Amino acid sequence: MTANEALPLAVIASSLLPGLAIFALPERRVGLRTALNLFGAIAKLALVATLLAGVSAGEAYAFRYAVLPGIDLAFKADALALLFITLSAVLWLFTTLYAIGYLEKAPNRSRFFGFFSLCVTATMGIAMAGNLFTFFVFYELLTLATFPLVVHRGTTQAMRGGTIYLAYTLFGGTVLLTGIVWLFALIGHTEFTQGGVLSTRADLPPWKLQSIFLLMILGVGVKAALVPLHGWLPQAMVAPAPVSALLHAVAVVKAGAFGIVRIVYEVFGVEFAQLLNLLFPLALVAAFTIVWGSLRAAFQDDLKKRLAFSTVSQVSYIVLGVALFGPLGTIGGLVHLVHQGIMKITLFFCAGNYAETLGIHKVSELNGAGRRMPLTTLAFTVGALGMMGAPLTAGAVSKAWLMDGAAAAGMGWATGVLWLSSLLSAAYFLPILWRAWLLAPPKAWPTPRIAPHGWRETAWLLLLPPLFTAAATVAAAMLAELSFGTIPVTPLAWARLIAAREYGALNAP
Amino acid sequence: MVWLIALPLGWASLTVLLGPRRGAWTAISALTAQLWLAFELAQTVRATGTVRHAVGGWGAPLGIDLAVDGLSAAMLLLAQGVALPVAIYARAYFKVRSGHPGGVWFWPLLGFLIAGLNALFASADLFNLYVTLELVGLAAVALVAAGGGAPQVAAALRYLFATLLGSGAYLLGVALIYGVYGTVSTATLEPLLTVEAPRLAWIAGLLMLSGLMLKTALFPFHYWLPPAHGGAATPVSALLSALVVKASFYLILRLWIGPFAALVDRIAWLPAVLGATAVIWGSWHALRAVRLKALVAWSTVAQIGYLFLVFPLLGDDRIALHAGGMQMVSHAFAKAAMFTAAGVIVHTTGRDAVAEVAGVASRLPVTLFAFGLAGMTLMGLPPSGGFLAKWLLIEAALARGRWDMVVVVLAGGLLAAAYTFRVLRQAFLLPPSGERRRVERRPIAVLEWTAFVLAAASVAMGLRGMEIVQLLDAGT
Amino acid sequence: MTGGLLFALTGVALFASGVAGVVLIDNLLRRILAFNLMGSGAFLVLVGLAQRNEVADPVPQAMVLTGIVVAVAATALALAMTRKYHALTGRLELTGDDND
Amino acid sequence: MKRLAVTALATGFAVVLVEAMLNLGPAAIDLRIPVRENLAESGVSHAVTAVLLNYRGYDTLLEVAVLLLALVAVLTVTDEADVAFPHMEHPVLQTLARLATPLMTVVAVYLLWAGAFRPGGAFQAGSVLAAAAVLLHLVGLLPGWRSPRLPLRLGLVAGLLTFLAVATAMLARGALLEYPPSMAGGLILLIESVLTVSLALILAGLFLLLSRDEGPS
Amino acid sequence: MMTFAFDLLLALSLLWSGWRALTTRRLDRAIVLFIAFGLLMTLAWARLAAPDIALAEAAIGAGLTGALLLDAYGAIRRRSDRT
Repeated sequence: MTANEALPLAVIASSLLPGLAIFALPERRVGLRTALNLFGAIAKLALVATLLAGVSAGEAYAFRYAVLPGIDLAFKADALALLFITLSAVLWLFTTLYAIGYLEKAPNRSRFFGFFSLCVTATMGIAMAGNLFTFFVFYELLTLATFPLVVHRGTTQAMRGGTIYLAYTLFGGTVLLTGIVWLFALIGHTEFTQGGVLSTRADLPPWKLQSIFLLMILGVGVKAALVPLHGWLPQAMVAPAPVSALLHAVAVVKAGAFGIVRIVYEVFGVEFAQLLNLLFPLALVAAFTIVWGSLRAAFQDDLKKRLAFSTVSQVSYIVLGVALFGPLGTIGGLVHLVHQGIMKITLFFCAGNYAETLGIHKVSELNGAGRRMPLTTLAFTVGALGMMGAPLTAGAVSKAWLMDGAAAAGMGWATGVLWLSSLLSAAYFLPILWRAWLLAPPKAWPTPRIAPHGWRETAWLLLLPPLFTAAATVAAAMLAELSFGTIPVTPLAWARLIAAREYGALNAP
Repeated sequence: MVWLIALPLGWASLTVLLGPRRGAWTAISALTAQLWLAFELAQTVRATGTVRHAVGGWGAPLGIDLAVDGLSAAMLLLAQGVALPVAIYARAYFKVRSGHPGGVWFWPLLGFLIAGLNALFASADLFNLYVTLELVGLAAVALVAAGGGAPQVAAALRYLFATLLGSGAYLLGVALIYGVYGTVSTATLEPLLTVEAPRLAWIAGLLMLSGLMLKTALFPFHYWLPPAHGGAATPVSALLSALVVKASFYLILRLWIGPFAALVDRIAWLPAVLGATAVIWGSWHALRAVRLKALVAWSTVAQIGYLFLVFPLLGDDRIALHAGGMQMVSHAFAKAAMFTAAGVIVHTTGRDAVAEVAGVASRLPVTLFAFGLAGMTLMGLPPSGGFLAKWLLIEAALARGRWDMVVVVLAGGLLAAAYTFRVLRQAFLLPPSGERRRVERRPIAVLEWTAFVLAAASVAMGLRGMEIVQLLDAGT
Repeated sequence: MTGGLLFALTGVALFASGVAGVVLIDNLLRRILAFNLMGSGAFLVLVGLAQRNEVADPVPQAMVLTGIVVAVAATALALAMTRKYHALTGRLELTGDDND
Repeated sequence: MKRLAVTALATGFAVVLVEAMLNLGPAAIDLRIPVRENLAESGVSHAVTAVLLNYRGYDTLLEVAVLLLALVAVLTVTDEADVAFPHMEHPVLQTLARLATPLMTVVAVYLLWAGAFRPGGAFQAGSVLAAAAVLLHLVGLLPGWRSPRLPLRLGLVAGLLTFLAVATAMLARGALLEYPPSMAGGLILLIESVLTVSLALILAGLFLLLSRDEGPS
Repeated sequence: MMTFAFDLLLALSLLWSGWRALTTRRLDRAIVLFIAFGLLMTLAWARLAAPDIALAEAAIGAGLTGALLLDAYGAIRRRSDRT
């Protein structure tokens, strides 16, 4: 096995092995468990860095293992995979730190961190899947590994959320499987290839390909929370804050979105998908989801639920970007995959801080929170502004590219949708900021748990992660064009690299 | 190969000699040797094709032939592979429950059961197969009855009459076959049994197959299974669900693709329809079962249904056969794991109602993990062996445009998920206050980990699919 | 019509009535009788059909010897369980309630 | 309703089967010829015994296993009850039984020895011995069994173990149970004699074990 | 011809005794009928030129099985009487 084969496996192992070790650990071995977690997270970052350098230099990292005749477990760390891997690896580190602080002295932490690592492993697998078979394996693994996290609190309410979550995702998985096996039966393999495997198979009856596309999109659409398959996401908010942060801002929903990207670009091929008239309906669904999610968000009083619906809306930016035929849209969608992750995780961290520190769960309880917790609220503000697409935030960058893409693709209406969603997100975020900064705090907070120490308004490990991610949100916009020599370091630069490779000749502006 | 039959016969009689409640280590060490033998045999079969042995040196049709091809080798490997962990489990199980009547003569009965299974998988002679069937059947019944209580004895009686009826029909079939052709050697019969076969041969085939279906508890012949498997002592339930029903199914498959291949095409839809019904019916009852072990037993009824879906799909591309083999192997391990895990839960909490396993997640993590992994295989979720079986089954169905079967398979998977998570979500719930003070037995590591090993094996199948398929294809 | 064939036919009838008995009769002892009839029927078919041309055939005869012994073993076990069941419940019929 | 359906089915099945039997040609293979031809090497001159212990000896091996299994099964099911009391204390019957027993033993030995060249053999001999034991029990001269002690257990398994030992010993020079023609007769006789004892004990045991789980009559 | 008539008679009585063993009301009678059936089987085996089976059937089929059945019947009746 060469180094180029070993690296993808190492990336998987760097979270899988610590995870398994943690399961075996007795509850009280806090120190060792923390060490394992951090070691895994940092090791993974190091590996990812190597991969980034290699891939931008044109290296190919791939590994195959035959499971059945004609069916391989295949991993490939290409540019697209790395976009997702890097995002998850970085945010995993932050979330781990956050979770350590958040779950201090909580029961069943071994179980929690064990499954947490499994989720990240699954995410890595999804990102590096070299064919639909592998993709499906890890896609379902993600479902299974998240369930115990969603129901971690063990309350009947948590159980209800978990059950709904399972019902949706398992159903989605079944539909997806049908599509995959059907495709396999048609063409005898399920490989992902640059430009799409089907683009060369115009001989196949279109209706079959169209129904396969439908099945697959339905399958991954559940996790991507496309309306009307989004029902599970708000329910899953019963999970502890770190879970909502990483899984429902990054891992799970992004797995769905990422799946759509792979299916459109590397199974069907974007031109071929356009040829089969598959992109326009997809764009419509995405647009509808964007608007619907924003609308529902505006009417939620529960803070996490509001964020959840905002996620529903924001994730579809990615889908929309993919569905906009043309490199600009692609860049917009891909870059949003990263930007939305950073911004949304910030918001969830902050929501968690409000809940942990002051016991605030509802928007209506946020009055004056800014005075008690200025830093958290600052971070929240940055994230919220980003979501609205305000200038100097990552949100602005992705939105700009998306709009250009829409224009280039001659889909003017999409631009309208984006504007509308910006207004709506303003409508549901600004009141929060207004309450938090400008209104007078109540005489007593709901259930204050953590007392302030000077300017440190809450526990270290709760405070630092959101500040980092908030900073990243701004940085991603300021330094959008930055790159070290040939190695693109910002999400945008990387997205352009991918787009350039996907659309081959015509190089992205 | 011969030793795989002689050895268990030997240690079975030896444990009789040793006396009541003795012989655990004899059995375990012998089973270890057998596992190694089976492994060696599988290697040989993969390398050199079918291994034959003419008992008495006469050779068919005068004598009895043993023949082990890929399928048989896989089953032999499976039998030893499941039996060894279960034996280790049983030793600990009957040690902590020294009063359990099932433990008195458990080891000899186990020995005869394994001997019967191995003899069955190796035999190529219809009448000899009848004797092995009886050996397996009576041993299984005795193991169930050993439970001692009225429910167990009642279940055992039901089981006994079912299995006797089954083997009776099989025997009559053999009698007719001998009457028509004057031989009972499968190898000799294969060329003789053509489409022009006299009607008596057809009737014989139907008799044998339906008798075996009764023994396999295919819907609607499943009535005897849930009480028997759900009521017996845990190690017994594991063995029965994992191996005994598989034995008669193996024989059906063997006859179907062997001697009766020419006759069965036009009735292939029948087992499939029954199988589909079994999938739905079994899952439905599993969803409604009150007792944990009853749930697992009903799930066996459903999973058996899957096996029978393969018959209309059997063809030159051996996908359906692979699916059947994969399903047999992974379900055997998964179901053994599930029963053993359930046994641990029942033993430690002292409750056996599904509604009462709340809080197990934090008290028996290993066991619950085992249960979950086994569940993965039953649901057919990746990366388990059950998933590969499901995949192959769907692939085979699509290859023949049988969308109805695809739907059944997928629906069955979702139902399996439903009843597995019925247990898991209960387990994750916080126990109601006061539960903590309930008197409980201490969990025993051996029990927990044997269950886990079995479950892990059922999942690992998913990564060793290649080897299994190659083995199944060997010697054909 | 030869004697062998005649007994084979008798065997069929016995088998059929035996099966009907096992399925229909609730009394366990009687069910055991029915099972034995079934077995004898099958044995008669085995030998009778093989000897339909009136020439003794040792192979099925040996098989039947084996079969008889197996049958008595099964009968003994069945009786043992029936007696245990009666001792425990005082009943000779299986009722539905001990079913899950 | 069910009764009617089942009866109808059974009858219909029987009719179809009978009809199919009535027009049936000759069998493709006739095993009588090879049985006769190989009788010389089989070690016995009586065809049935040859089939039973040589050609298809493997069946018989498993069959003995089934019997032993049945005994163990009965042991598991019948719990440790007291020894049954003799049913009747009838002096005349007892003397009769006393006379009958040696006679039956002789018959058994004859059957065993005759098996080699004419009807008879281990099973018949064993069952006659067993019948004698049952008789003795019925007239109250032989008590029912407790769970068997070591010597008895030895007697029970001796048959199977010997058979198995001989069978596997043959692996050294060929297939399982492949007797060298010269020794076949001796080996078969050895197996049969041990079998006779074990079978007698097992068959008797089936009865003596079962007849114990009842209190005084 | 004569022999065939005998066979026919034997077959019929086999069927009759077997049938009665299943249907007769009293259990003890049924068992006795079954033993009779066993003895008739012995005859049948003899007619089928199968003396070995005849011996075995007499000793095991009719003898031992019959004894087992009677014994079981007796035990069960006694127990029912006691309770």
